[in-house]
Amino acid sequence: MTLVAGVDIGSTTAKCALLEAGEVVGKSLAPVGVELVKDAERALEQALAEAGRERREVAVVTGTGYGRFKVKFGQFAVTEIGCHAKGAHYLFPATHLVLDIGGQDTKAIKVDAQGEVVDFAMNDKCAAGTGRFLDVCAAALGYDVSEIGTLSQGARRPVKVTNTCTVFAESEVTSYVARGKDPRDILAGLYAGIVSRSLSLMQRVGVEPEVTFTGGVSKNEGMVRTLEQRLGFKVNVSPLSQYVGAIGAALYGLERTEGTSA
Amino acid sequence: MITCGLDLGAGTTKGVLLEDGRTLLTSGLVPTRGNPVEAGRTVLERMVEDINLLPDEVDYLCTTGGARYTYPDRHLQVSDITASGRGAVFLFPNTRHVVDIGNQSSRAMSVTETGRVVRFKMNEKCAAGAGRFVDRCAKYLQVPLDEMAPKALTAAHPKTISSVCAVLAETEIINNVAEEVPLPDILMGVFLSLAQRAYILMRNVGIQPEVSLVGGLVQSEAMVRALEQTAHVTINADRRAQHAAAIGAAMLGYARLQKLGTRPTPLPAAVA
Amino acid sequence: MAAAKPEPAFLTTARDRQREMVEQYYSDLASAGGPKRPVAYMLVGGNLTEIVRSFGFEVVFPEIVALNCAIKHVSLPNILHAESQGYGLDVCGYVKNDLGLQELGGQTPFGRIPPPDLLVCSFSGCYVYVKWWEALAEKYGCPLFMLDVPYMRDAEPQAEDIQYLVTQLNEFIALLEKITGRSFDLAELRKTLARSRKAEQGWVDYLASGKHRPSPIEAYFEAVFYMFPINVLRGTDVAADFYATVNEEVRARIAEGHYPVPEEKFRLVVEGVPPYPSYRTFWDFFRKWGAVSVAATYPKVGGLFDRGFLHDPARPLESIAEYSLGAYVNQSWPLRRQIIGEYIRDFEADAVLIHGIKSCRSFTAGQGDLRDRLIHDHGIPTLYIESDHEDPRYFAPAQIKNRMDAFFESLDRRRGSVPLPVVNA
Amino acid sequence: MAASPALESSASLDSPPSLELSDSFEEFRRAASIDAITRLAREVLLDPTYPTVRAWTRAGRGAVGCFPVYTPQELIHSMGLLPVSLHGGGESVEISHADAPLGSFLCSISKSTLELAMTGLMAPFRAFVFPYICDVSRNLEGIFSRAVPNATTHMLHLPQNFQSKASVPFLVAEYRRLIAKLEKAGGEPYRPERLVESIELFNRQRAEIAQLTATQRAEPGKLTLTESYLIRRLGGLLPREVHLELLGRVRKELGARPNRRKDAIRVLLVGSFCEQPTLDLIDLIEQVGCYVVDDELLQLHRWYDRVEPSGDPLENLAATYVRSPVDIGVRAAPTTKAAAIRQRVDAADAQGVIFLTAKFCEPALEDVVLYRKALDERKIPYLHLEFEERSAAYEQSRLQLETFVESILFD
Ligand SMILES: Nc1ncnc2c1ncn2[C@@H]1O[C@H](COP(=O)(O)OP(=O)(O)O)[C@@H](O)[C@H]1O
Ligand SMILES: Nc1ncnc2c1ncn2[C@@H]1O[C@H](COP(=O)(O)OP(=O)(O)O)[C@@H](O)[C@H]1O
Ligand code: SF4
Ligand code: SF4
Ligand code: SF4
Repeated sequence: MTLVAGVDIGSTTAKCALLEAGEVVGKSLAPVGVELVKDAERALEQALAEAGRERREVAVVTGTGYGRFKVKFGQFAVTEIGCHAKGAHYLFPATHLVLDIGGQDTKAIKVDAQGEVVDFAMNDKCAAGTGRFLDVCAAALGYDVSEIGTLSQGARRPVKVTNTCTVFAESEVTSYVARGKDPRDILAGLYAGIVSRSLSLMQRVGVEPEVTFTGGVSKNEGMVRTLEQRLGFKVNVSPLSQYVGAIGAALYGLERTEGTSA
Repeated sequence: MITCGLDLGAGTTKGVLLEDGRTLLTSGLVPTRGNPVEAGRTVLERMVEDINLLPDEVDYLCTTGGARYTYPDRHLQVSDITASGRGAVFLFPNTRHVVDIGNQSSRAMSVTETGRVVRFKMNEKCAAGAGRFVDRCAKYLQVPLDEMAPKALTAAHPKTISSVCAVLAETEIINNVAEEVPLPDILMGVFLSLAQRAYILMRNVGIQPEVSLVGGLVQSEAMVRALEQTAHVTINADRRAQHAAAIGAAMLGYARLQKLGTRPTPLPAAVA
Repeated sequence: MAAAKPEPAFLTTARDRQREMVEQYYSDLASAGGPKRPVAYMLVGGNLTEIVRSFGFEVVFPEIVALNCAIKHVSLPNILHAESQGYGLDVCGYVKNDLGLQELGGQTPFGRIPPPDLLVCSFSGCYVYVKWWEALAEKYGCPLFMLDVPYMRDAEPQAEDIQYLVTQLNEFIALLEKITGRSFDLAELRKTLARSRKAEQGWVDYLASGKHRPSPIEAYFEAVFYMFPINVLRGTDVAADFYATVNEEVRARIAEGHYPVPEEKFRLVVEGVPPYPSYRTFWDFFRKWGAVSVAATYPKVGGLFDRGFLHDPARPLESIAEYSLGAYVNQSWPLRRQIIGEYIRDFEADAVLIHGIKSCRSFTAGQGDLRDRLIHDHGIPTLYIESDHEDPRYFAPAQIKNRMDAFFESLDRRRGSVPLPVVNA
Repeated sequence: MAASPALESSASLDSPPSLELSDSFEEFRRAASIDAITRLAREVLLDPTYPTVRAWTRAGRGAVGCFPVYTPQELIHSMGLLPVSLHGGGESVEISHADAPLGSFLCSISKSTLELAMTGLMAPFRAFVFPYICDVSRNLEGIFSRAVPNATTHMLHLPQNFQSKASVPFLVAEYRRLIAKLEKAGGEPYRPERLVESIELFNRQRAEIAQLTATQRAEPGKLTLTESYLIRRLGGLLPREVHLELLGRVRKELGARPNRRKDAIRVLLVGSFCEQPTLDLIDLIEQVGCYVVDDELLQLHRWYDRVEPSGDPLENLAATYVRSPVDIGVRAAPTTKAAAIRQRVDAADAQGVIFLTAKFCEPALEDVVLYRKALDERKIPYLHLEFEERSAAYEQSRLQLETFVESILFD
């Protein structure tokens, strides 16, 4: 049995997934700090600790994410686009389209039946419509981002959040709060805006079920529901959704050790 | 005659009381925290208390700032650009060019000797050029706002930030930290980046001496230095200039009062 | 890949020759201007170099000055200056570089650019041309001739398009006669056109060599340098001879097996204006993956010579009219798609890379649709990247690299090659 | 990128149910007062499903969408087709399809027009004409053809060389290309005598509108800019005969209206010749204390006063276009920019100029710089604002407009 690790150093969080015999046997998640190299090591160690395994048991470590080259102890580096495709395919083999919304970017990735990337599109320049956008707006509402997922339920009159700029949206949210708007309506408005921008990206590669939603933002139920409403069908979300990139990286490493390409 | 100017800004709410449009009696500042009306009332109460007035001894109240219309107990409201121009000339009578950098916006304007705005230009779409950016950097780098300037001024090789986005600029800073750029260099880089953006606005309006900096960023000496370095001009800076718009509003309130001839009813309950 | 960055390969003799020509051109320009050696400003698309030169004008191409500034990393101050004059963020970077430069006195690291005595606006494929020349006319108050070039909606020009153009060309010649006091010399124009034709033939041969496998040329990054004579010096012997040098060197490359990318892995068709301020960085992103451009649309902004058009001394004005219609951006989207489709086929491309320019709508508006159609109609992987041709503020290296890595990674995977192309750096 | 069937059109999500008009446009014929007309106009504008076009085509008649700024609508009319001015999607349309094919750094009108096409809302149209007013409009034609595969699309090259003797014949040839396409697209065969009739009808419509704008200038307290705008805007959406009647009623009512003066400054509104500002923004300009005494809105009615009806009508139409005195960003006018803006300020007796330009509209942006210089020399105050369809964030615009007004009013 080969134990492989994938380390995903994102813009916001560092994730690690340990795979053995096609199973995720350990994982870790922590915010990234300033020393990415250390963050990467810590991510691996924590995952090993969770799995109760030793560093020397790991056959291959593969890095991914913006900080993939900071996984200094790893053997390989693959872009997170490839890894999200691979990871989503592993979790939901019928995936045709992956929507990954992380801390700082949004990606729509079209994948083939083998989990290979066929096409992808990413948001340009702006932090609008990403996890960071939600973090900031949640804070403006007085919540942590992990609490707002169920909160939009029961929204009646979603407000129109017109600012696509994260920074300005924050003050728009603040002013809605001051005007006594229901936080549920504000959130519903925010979700609608993000989903709309995400759909625009998904259009670029072509929308085709099954759609798998990955990245930290997929943990937000409100976002998932809004997305499903606009798509008109269900999307796949795994409890491991934030680890999809790390899982994909681990799978790449596994392939490499086994010397085959899926 | 006592007039009050209240500047209900996105970040902070500032107030001043002026006597006869000339003498600054007192000032106050509280964070707005999304509730400008309450912030405005608090500032007013504090100021009145500070100089032992009765609330109805304030003859006229003029609001300015983003929330100027939401504050009910006002006689008049003016735009904060109009007000800052007046306030800048109040503090520095030879001012012909004003740079106003607040929490969410930065502007440059040219003014006449009375402080009337002739031309102005403001940052519109991006928040990257304003105080909020500094606040975020302070938070991220874990340096209290007040300590930023002294540290920044020791920079040897300031590292400016190229990203146009306040949020993405953070990532750039992360990278700088990771690459072990010394903290003062990063900090000074933040102010220089802001200054570069302000400089574009300033040039758009046309720079004429004297130039005065107003708005919250005047609290930071590093900002003043950065601006001087970038724009190659000497800059008037006075810590009271965070209150420039409030001062200007109080002045314009006084002018209006003169025109009316009589004092209007005491602060109305609502003049929506 | 820890080794020192290798220098990108150029055809060395040709490259040196090109440098000399550029230097010579700018140093000649520096002393030009006034009645003796009047200066005409012209646009690359549909330009009237031959006619203008035959009246003794020196020719300035502000687009080319702008791209030279960008490559030399001196465009930003000009752009900022133009912005301080009121030009918005979204105005074409070429325009801002030029107008900023004009206001600042025309000084560049490669010589001073003299002000115009005549403005020739060949409105061929870009409306910004019209606006730009209006601004120059307003500033300098010199005569402006507007050559209104109909947009190409059909593969072949209509008779009335040619007629419209020829009438305008005659009117232009009359204007030139009036301004210069010289009379038009048709025989001289024919000779000039013959030289143009020779240069054009050489250029076409150079471009066609991208069909070889592996490709002996870099049809985007390298070709950009060799575009200079075909646009600026057309009609001179210098230009005609230059391509002889180039092609000789290409043949030598093939003979010696010395290719611009040592191991050609991906053959690309590239569409769009290059990100000049980060030209080297961008090129490196390709080279690192063994990707070489075998054909590109951008080098055809001055004319689609490779698609069969050559100036014809026997039909001087008609052929100039036809030429002016053939600027690449003057082709409608269906035609542009067709051209790219043929490049994909004829040059056996593996993928297409589209580089969109934030501030150029003429080239860019609709490239998303192009991408989608290439993927669907040709089944060819296509990557879209966006930055700017002049403004270094819009080149986000980390993001662009990430996208390119992901793209090539997936191409590599699709070939079934063993995974993990990017070894830990 | 054909609309994916799985995706709901965003327009249908957040817009009110579509407006149903009668085939004979009774609603407009009955609307007796300016109030009633403008109320109806608002409803029409807020409905992105083209209610007037649906009413017209229901009876089997054909409609042709005309992208701004200028198309020979007389010609289209003469072929029994309804020429309809396209003005984007307005505030209610969210862009989720059009960004992908078109790109992000573009004006809203181009994107929302494509969005409407991609979400099927342009189905009632038989043909579309895109004039070469800028690179975006021109390119849009090539993209549009895919979004509306059953409709005819045409790119009209409008000459930019107004001095050449070949310009008019060229434009006539251009018009003939258009005629050929429209005939194929179900228009009645071109007949010169029909075109003469259409020219006369359009001449009357333009004369009425000229009167309306003259009132705005001479007695700005009579008619708000919003009212004037709404009435004019209907002119590109209704059958011209219906609009003409309506203009007559407006004229009568205006004659009797008082000219209520208020403390406002007289301004010239420049730059929104193609994409139109939202109604809220138009409202805002007046709210903060401006009388708009001259504007560039809705160019279709003002390229020329009249077209000579006698003689070859096609040639007259082309010649009138070529000789038009209109000076806006999408008509080449080297060396006359500075003089033109000053002359307009004087003619309108304006105290200042507001440049209101669509975001990413390069023709407008480039002109502003030249205009500004000319105004600076004469110390005429001005303000430059950019707008987008969907941005309802008017606080920034309000702040700037108020500052502008205050800088003229105070002292
Ligand atoms: N429990 C949660 N509920 C909702 N959103 C979450 C939760 N945890 C994280 N997020 C969102 O996920 C984002 C981080 O996503 P991630 O995919 O880890 O980003 P990256 O890979 O770019 O670092 C955060 O910005 C936050 O908005
Ligand atoms: N000591 C300081 N150093 C740096 N910046 C400061 C300091 N004090 C205040 N500021 C900046 O001033 C901003 C507030 O400016 P202000 O003009 O009061 O804002 P507004 O009127 O927009 O609410 C804060 O966001 C902060 O960034
Ligand atoms: S608009 Fe806001 S989120 Fe977008 S780039 Fe600017 S600061 Fe960043
Ligand atoms: S084609 Fe593009 S880059 Fe060239 S001048 Fe026009 S807008 Fe600028
Ligand atoms: S708004 Fe401007 S850029 Fe957009 S289509 Fe109209 S003229 Fe062209």
